[in-house]
Amino acid sequence: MKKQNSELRSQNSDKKNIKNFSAVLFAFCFLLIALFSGSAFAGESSKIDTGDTAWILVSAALVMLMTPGLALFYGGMVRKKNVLGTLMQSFIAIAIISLQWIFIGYTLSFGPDISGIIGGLDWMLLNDVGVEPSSYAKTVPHLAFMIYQAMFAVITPALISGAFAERMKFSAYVIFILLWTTLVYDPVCHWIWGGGWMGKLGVVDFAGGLVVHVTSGISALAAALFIGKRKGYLEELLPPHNLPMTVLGAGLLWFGWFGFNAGSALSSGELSAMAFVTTHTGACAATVTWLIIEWIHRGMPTMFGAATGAIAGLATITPAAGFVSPSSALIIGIAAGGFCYLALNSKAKFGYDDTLDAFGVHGVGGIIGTIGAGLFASAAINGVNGFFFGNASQLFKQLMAIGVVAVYSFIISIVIFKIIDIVIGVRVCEECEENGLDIEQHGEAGYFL
Amino acid sequence: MKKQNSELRSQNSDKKNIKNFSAVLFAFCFLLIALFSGSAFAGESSKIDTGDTAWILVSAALVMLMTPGLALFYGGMVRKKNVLGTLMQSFIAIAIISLQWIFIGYTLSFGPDISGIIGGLDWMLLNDVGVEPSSYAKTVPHLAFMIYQAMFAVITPALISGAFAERMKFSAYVIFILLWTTLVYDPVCHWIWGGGWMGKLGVVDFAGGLVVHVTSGISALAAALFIGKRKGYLEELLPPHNLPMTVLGAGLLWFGWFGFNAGSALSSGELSAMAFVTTHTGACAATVTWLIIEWIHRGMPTMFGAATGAIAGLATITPAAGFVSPSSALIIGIAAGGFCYLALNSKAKFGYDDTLDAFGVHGVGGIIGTIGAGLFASAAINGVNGFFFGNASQLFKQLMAIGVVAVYSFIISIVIFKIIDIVIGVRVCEECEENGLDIEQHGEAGYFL
Amino acid sequence: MKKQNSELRSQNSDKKNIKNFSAVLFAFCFLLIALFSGSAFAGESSKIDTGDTAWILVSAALVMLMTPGLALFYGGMVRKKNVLGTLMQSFIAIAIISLQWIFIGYTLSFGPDISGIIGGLDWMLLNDVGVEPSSYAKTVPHLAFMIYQAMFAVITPALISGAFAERMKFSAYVIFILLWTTLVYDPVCHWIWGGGWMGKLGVVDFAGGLVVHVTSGISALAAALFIGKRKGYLEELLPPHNLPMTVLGAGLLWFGWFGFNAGSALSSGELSAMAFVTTHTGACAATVTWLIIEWIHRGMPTMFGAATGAIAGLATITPAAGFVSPSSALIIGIAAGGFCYLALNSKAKFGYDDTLDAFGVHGVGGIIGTIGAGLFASAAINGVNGFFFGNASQLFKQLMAIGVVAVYSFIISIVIFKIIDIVIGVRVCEECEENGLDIEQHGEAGYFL
Amino acid sequence: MKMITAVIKHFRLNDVRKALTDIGVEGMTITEVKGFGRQKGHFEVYRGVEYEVRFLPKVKVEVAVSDEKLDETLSAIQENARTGEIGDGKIFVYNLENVIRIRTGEKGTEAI
Amino acid sequence: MKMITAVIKHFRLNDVRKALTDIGVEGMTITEVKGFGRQKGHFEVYRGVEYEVRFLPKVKVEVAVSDEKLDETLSAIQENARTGEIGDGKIFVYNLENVIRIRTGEKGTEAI
Amino acid sequence: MKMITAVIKHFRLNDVRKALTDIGVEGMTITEVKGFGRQKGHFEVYRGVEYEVRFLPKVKVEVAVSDEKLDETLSAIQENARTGEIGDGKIFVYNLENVIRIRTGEKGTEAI
Ligand SMILES: Nc1ncnc2c1ncn2[C@@H]1O[C@H](COP(=O)(O)OP(=O)(O)O)[C@@H](O)[C@H]1O
Ligand SMILES: Nc1ncnc2c1ncn2[C@@H]1O[C@H](COP(=O)(O)OP(=O)(O)O)[C@@H](O)[C@H]1O
Ligand SMILES: Nc1ncnc2c1ncn2[C@@H]1O[C@H](COP(=O)(O)OP(=O)(O)O)[C@@H](O)[C@H]1O
Repeated sequence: MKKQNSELRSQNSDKKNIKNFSAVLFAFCFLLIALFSGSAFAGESSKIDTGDTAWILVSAALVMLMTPGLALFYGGMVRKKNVLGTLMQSFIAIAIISLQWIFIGYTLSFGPDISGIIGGLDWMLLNDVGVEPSSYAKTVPHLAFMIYQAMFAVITPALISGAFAERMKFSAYVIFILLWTTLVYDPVCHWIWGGGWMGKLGVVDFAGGLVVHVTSGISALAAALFIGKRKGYLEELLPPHNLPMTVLGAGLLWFGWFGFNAGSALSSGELSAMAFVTTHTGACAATVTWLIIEWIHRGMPTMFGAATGAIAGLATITPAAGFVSPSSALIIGIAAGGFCYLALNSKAKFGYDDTLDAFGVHGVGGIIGTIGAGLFASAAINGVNGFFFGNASQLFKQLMAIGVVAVYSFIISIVIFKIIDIVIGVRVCEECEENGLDIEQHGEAGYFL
Repeated sequence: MKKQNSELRSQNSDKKNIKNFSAVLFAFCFLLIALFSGSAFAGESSKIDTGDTAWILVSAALVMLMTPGLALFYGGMVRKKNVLGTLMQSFIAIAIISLQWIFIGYTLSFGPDISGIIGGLDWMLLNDVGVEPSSYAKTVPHLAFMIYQAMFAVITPALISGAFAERMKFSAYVIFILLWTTLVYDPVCHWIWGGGWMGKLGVVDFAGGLVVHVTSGISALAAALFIGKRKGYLEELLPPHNLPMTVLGAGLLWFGWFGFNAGSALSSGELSAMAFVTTHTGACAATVTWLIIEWIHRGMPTMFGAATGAIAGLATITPAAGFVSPSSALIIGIAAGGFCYLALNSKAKFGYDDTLDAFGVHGVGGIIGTIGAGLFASAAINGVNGFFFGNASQLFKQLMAIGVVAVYSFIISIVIFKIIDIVIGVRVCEECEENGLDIEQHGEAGYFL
Repeated sequence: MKKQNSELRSQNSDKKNIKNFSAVLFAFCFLLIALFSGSAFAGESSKIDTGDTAWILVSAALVMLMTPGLALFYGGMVRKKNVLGTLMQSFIAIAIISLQWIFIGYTLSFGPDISGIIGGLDWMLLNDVGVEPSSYAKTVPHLAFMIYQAMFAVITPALISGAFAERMKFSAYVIFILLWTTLVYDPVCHWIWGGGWMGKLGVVDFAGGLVVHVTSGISALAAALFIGKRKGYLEELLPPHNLPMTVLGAGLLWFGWFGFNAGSALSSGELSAMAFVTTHTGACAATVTWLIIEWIHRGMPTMFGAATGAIAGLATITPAAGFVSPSSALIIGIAAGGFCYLALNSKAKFGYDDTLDAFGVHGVGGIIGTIGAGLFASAAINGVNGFFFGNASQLFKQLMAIGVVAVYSFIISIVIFKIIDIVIGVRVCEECEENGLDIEQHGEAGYFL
Repeated sequence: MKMITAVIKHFRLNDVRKALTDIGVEGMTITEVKGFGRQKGHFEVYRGVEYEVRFLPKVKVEVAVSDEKLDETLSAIQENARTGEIGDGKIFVYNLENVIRIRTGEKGTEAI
Repeated sequence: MKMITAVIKHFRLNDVRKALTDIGVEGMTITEVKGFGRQKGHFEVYRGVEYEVRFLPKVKVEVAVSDEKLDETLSAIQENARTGEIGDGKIFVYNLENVIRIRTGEKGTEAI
Repeated sequence: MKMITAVIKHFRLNDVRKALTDIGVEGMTITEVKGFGRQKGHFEVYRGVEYEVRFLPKVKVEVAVSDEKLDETLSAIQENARTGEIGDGKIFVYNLENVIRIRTGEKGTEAI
């Protein structure tokens, strides 16, 4: 650390570095503008609906807010010395993954389909992505759909960060989320929503149970196993340093989730209203279920439990939100509360350290919800019937999809981790872990209170 | 406490409990789905307006956010040892009251009228509440209206929690809000908005001065009187532990209040714009008034005063928001600042401990605002004239309504408290109060800073 | 301080003051209502679009939330003893400037033009500002446009408060923002958006690069120079007391900025979608750029840097948001990150104490962005071409506008400061600075943790 | 002169302070501390793992007194800090070689 | 009786506490402090200005022991607080004139 | 060896620290405390009730010194902590029986 510091100082003096750097950046910019700008934004389209567009834009803003919400949700749960490092992992995802999305992620996910596997590169750097509506959402500007989807791509890798909180190198994290989004999120998103093979097969995922929660949750498990436990795990008290911050984060996540789920209707009307209601119902049912179980099991219901239960409910209802009725959402929410509670409380037994329960909440929730959609989907709501409405095959499709996405996410995540570990190492040094990420990775302290 | 703990531990080992519990839950679920689902969500309606629906859904999300906002607003004002207990009181209201609303609250409030007194049970568990518009809001899905109203039902009992902060048992609280919502909120809501006798009589309440603020404020007074003072009240400094959290809460409340008031237009257009403007005007006027008075009276304007004044203004303008002009809103806001300041600063004289001034702000504000609507309503805005526009009778209607709602809320609240007190006790033990709700009621600590 | 306190106490006893005060307030109210109400809110207009209106109202709420967001962003950066004083500066701006806007600001800014210099007083106290659409936004109620613009007027002076944080008298601050808004913001707003000479000349400013950021940023520089350095500046560690609060503030600002920029389309459709995308792109590019430079320059990327970079990107893209393509926004964002980083890191060399870098971020950002609009505007997006699209004159117009607005803002700010300083003094006493604004100016403490 | 240091429960602080003021003690210094002792902690559950919290919040009161005042002060503290339950805390007495009032430079008993 | 006051690194606290409990020490009091010493601080950059932070977070452990227990306790602390790097901290030993258990009024060694 | 404990005003800390470093003191330990004394508090109003806040934030500086350094250190602190107003704080001097440097095991004056 000290050595590192003095090295920096030597760079400090060498101020020319920055100037050169700026020069290069500028050259690059002019290239960019020369190549890409101005071509895609031409016509006016008369099919655009102002209400639908307003709803999608609001939803995009709401989903964007979820990532700062997640930052706070996670940030409150770590120890004081890691709060900025943890906030940073979410915050940086907004910036980096949004750019990845604009450069390449959007076209890989939603670009013209190549054999059901991946999107073509036609829409790189938003080439041809303009203000006319796309086939994905026929009444809103294509760019609105693009940016709405960007927010999903942003929060997904940030969710994983809960698994390796308090011990991962920032540099490794940045590389990880870039690779992971490109190799896991973008393809899976394409398979299901971008015209890929799963979507064609009839797998349903309303707002990202598979695309967002199963991918991130299973990768979180891989990450927790790969990176190993924190020093002191299960021996010392490693308490959340600021639970009110976590509650605030949960509140913002819940608020934003209306954009996440009801926004996924991609229009403002019957379906968005239905998804809004099922989302809220699922979240409430999971919260109450969690607290009841906790009360029976531990003797006291906790604020932490309420917040976690709410997020579990929201994650779980996500894939089903626009396919099921409110009463089905109630059942899915109850299941979410029960199974995620079980997952959290069994973790200690298995001994892995999924620090902030990214797997226990999003992995388990995503799976339950995807199954839930297969069970409770009703054609009266959105054209698809599930098991309980006489269509057993839907359930099998959902199960197959869970299996494929889980295995794929797990393997690719481990491979990415392995490579990064070999090249630069994923875990901070032992002393760094003790001093905390804030000082060691960012040279800052969270509080001077 | 220690005994209780060891009891739990014995239950801990008995893990079968949970499994049985899950089994029962599941059986219950399948029953539910068999009974209710799938029937109500059939047709498409062409009358739905995308802009109106977007506005109602956004408003529902905004009002939902108010309850976490309230949690923070209140949570910052209590002592550190009670922060989670206080956050929990608001947070749990979201989950529990939303479910109550879905099961029975909505139909009691807005279901087919029975003699002007209460809604029938026809819409229990959202039976027949589908995506077609209802008579309440003709251009948005019925479910959207339902969930929007749910958020009002949620925040109302949470407001009361300010009165008995730092000393109420969590179990008693949960029972209290369930009973209170069913016995006070739902009927009063029906009387005024659900086709009941007050509405028919011509009592006006745009966004809940009576339904939300008078009910909760008066019940808060009842609660404060019933539960008694905190240990140390008026003797020791019982300071707010985190005023920035309170300011954040005030900010989120103000933000959400646009959904509360302007959303109550139930459409997006002239009336929503008007209500938006009057809401903001009222809040600003009350804030400035509060600070001026405080500056004169105490010598310094406080951040706490600004935040409280803003909420007082928002609460007060609520019933009048869509009936009065911006200049009337200005006057109502000034009155809000003055009267609520007076209420807060007289409290010590009367000696009751309305800890976070739920009565002083919401009770007094709700009354002033309801009178304000009776004075300043203008038919040019929304079809109803008040006293100053030549219709004295409106004022009398408003006064009568305040009287009836206040007396009703007060009595029923006391009765509910009395019953709960007999059965399980409403107040924590003295030592628990000293150790704080967080440790004693939830087994957690808010901060490890 | 002690003397002041006892003086107050004598006023305390004299409770009649308040009663008299209330009486006067009331008399004033009745006057108000007699004079102004009821006239302006008559007709219904059929041209109103529900989607556009929903979008503007949501945007107004989002921009309103930015000011509490700014309060937290700034509040987290000051020392603990000044947190409430800093929050207060933003919070009070909401209340006071909104009233100023309603009384006189709106009509000065947007009222019927007088020689291109200022708006006439025709719309004082919202006279004639009703629910029919105005010429500014043809599909939304005039009042909606008015309140949306009010939120811009509110946040602008609050931005300046970063420059003199931790050392300005509250009374002086209140007078400052009232005068500044009336003498700087309102005229400049009129020149550019209200039909004034700059707008007529063809200067473009989509969402306030000149109107908001250049005015506030340059005035911040003036303020920092006028008021002088904090005690201990550059000698002692004067650290941010709560960076997570700053991150939360940045998150809320980012969220609200979608309303700020995309809302400035004043309709919901192609242009709002485009502005939304460029806004997000600019913010992300600036964040990443900032972190890369910081990493190279200091050896570690900081959470503070990420948050500051994001705000710099958002401020910078503001004037260009609805005129440029996403790839241009990328370049503008990169420039924002680079130049604002430079500004922050050169500050120490110049030795002035722009405490929270209101000039470094908003001044520099506003200038870069206004130039950016002049360079990258493309007629394909919004009818105006910039330098790179063959219209060099646009760049000169932009440069001229920057010069005029900067000089005007600087001079008037200094004059206002000078006058206030003579009359009541702008800076707190040395001991007050040491004890902190919270205790000295507001009689409160931020935390009891 | 003696320095009396008492580790007590938070909610007794107010009474202790009053009692001390009553017997003419004019100053004291308070510190937030955590105590570990015979008093059992409570259990807190975080993320599905249950921990016994043994470090309990206490408050440390430091009072410098002249030798004559020692006994009186000790009993004032003991009586008012006492609840009779485990965890009431301890009083430690040190010899104080000197006391200086910074403002005036007074030394010894004058300075207390 | 002696009062042992040790200023140590946070992450050694747990081991120190265990070691003390093992040798029969039944109580201790912990305070969050900031230490300034030979140990170099680190650099923190705020708003473009770099500061060296020299006050480092440490934890102070106070343990009252009988004279007999003194040496044993000192070595228990020293061994467990030691990492071998600058900044490990210091142990201070004071004479304790009296100890009183507030709950029972016991005095002297009984009260520890 | 002596332990000097000074309770001072926050904003004097920086000067005190510099003065101590100048005279060759190499270490010190700082604690946030609240002081109650002759200094009047200020009034804070919360929820319409006015309270006089009498516990004021102070900072406690602990410096162990050899006997020879005692006087020099005392005057360095006194001069730099002094503002001349009530509430400047107090300095307490204790005898220190032993000091141990944890890292090396050095004892006594060596260890300071
Ligand atoms: N040997 C000791 N040295 C320092 N502090 C002690 C010691 N023993 C107890 N304490 C302090 O006294 C507090 C109360 O002690 P405890 O044993 O819990 O109860 P009691 O004082 O009633 O016997 C502890 O929390 C701790 O702060
Ligand atoms: N003279 C002193 N008086 C009081 N505390 C001291 C003194 N010297 C050191 N300390 C405390 O001991 C800690 C460690 O001291 P330091 O000189 O950094 O390392 P080491 O103990 O390894 O020599 C310091 O952070 C400080 O809290
Ligand atoms: N008898 C005492 N024992 C312990 N600390 C004391 C005592 N008297 C004063 N102090 C500490 O010294 C501080 C300053 O004392 P005070 O009486 O306010 O002013 P002054 O030191 O100028 O006489 C107090 O805030 C308190 O922390």
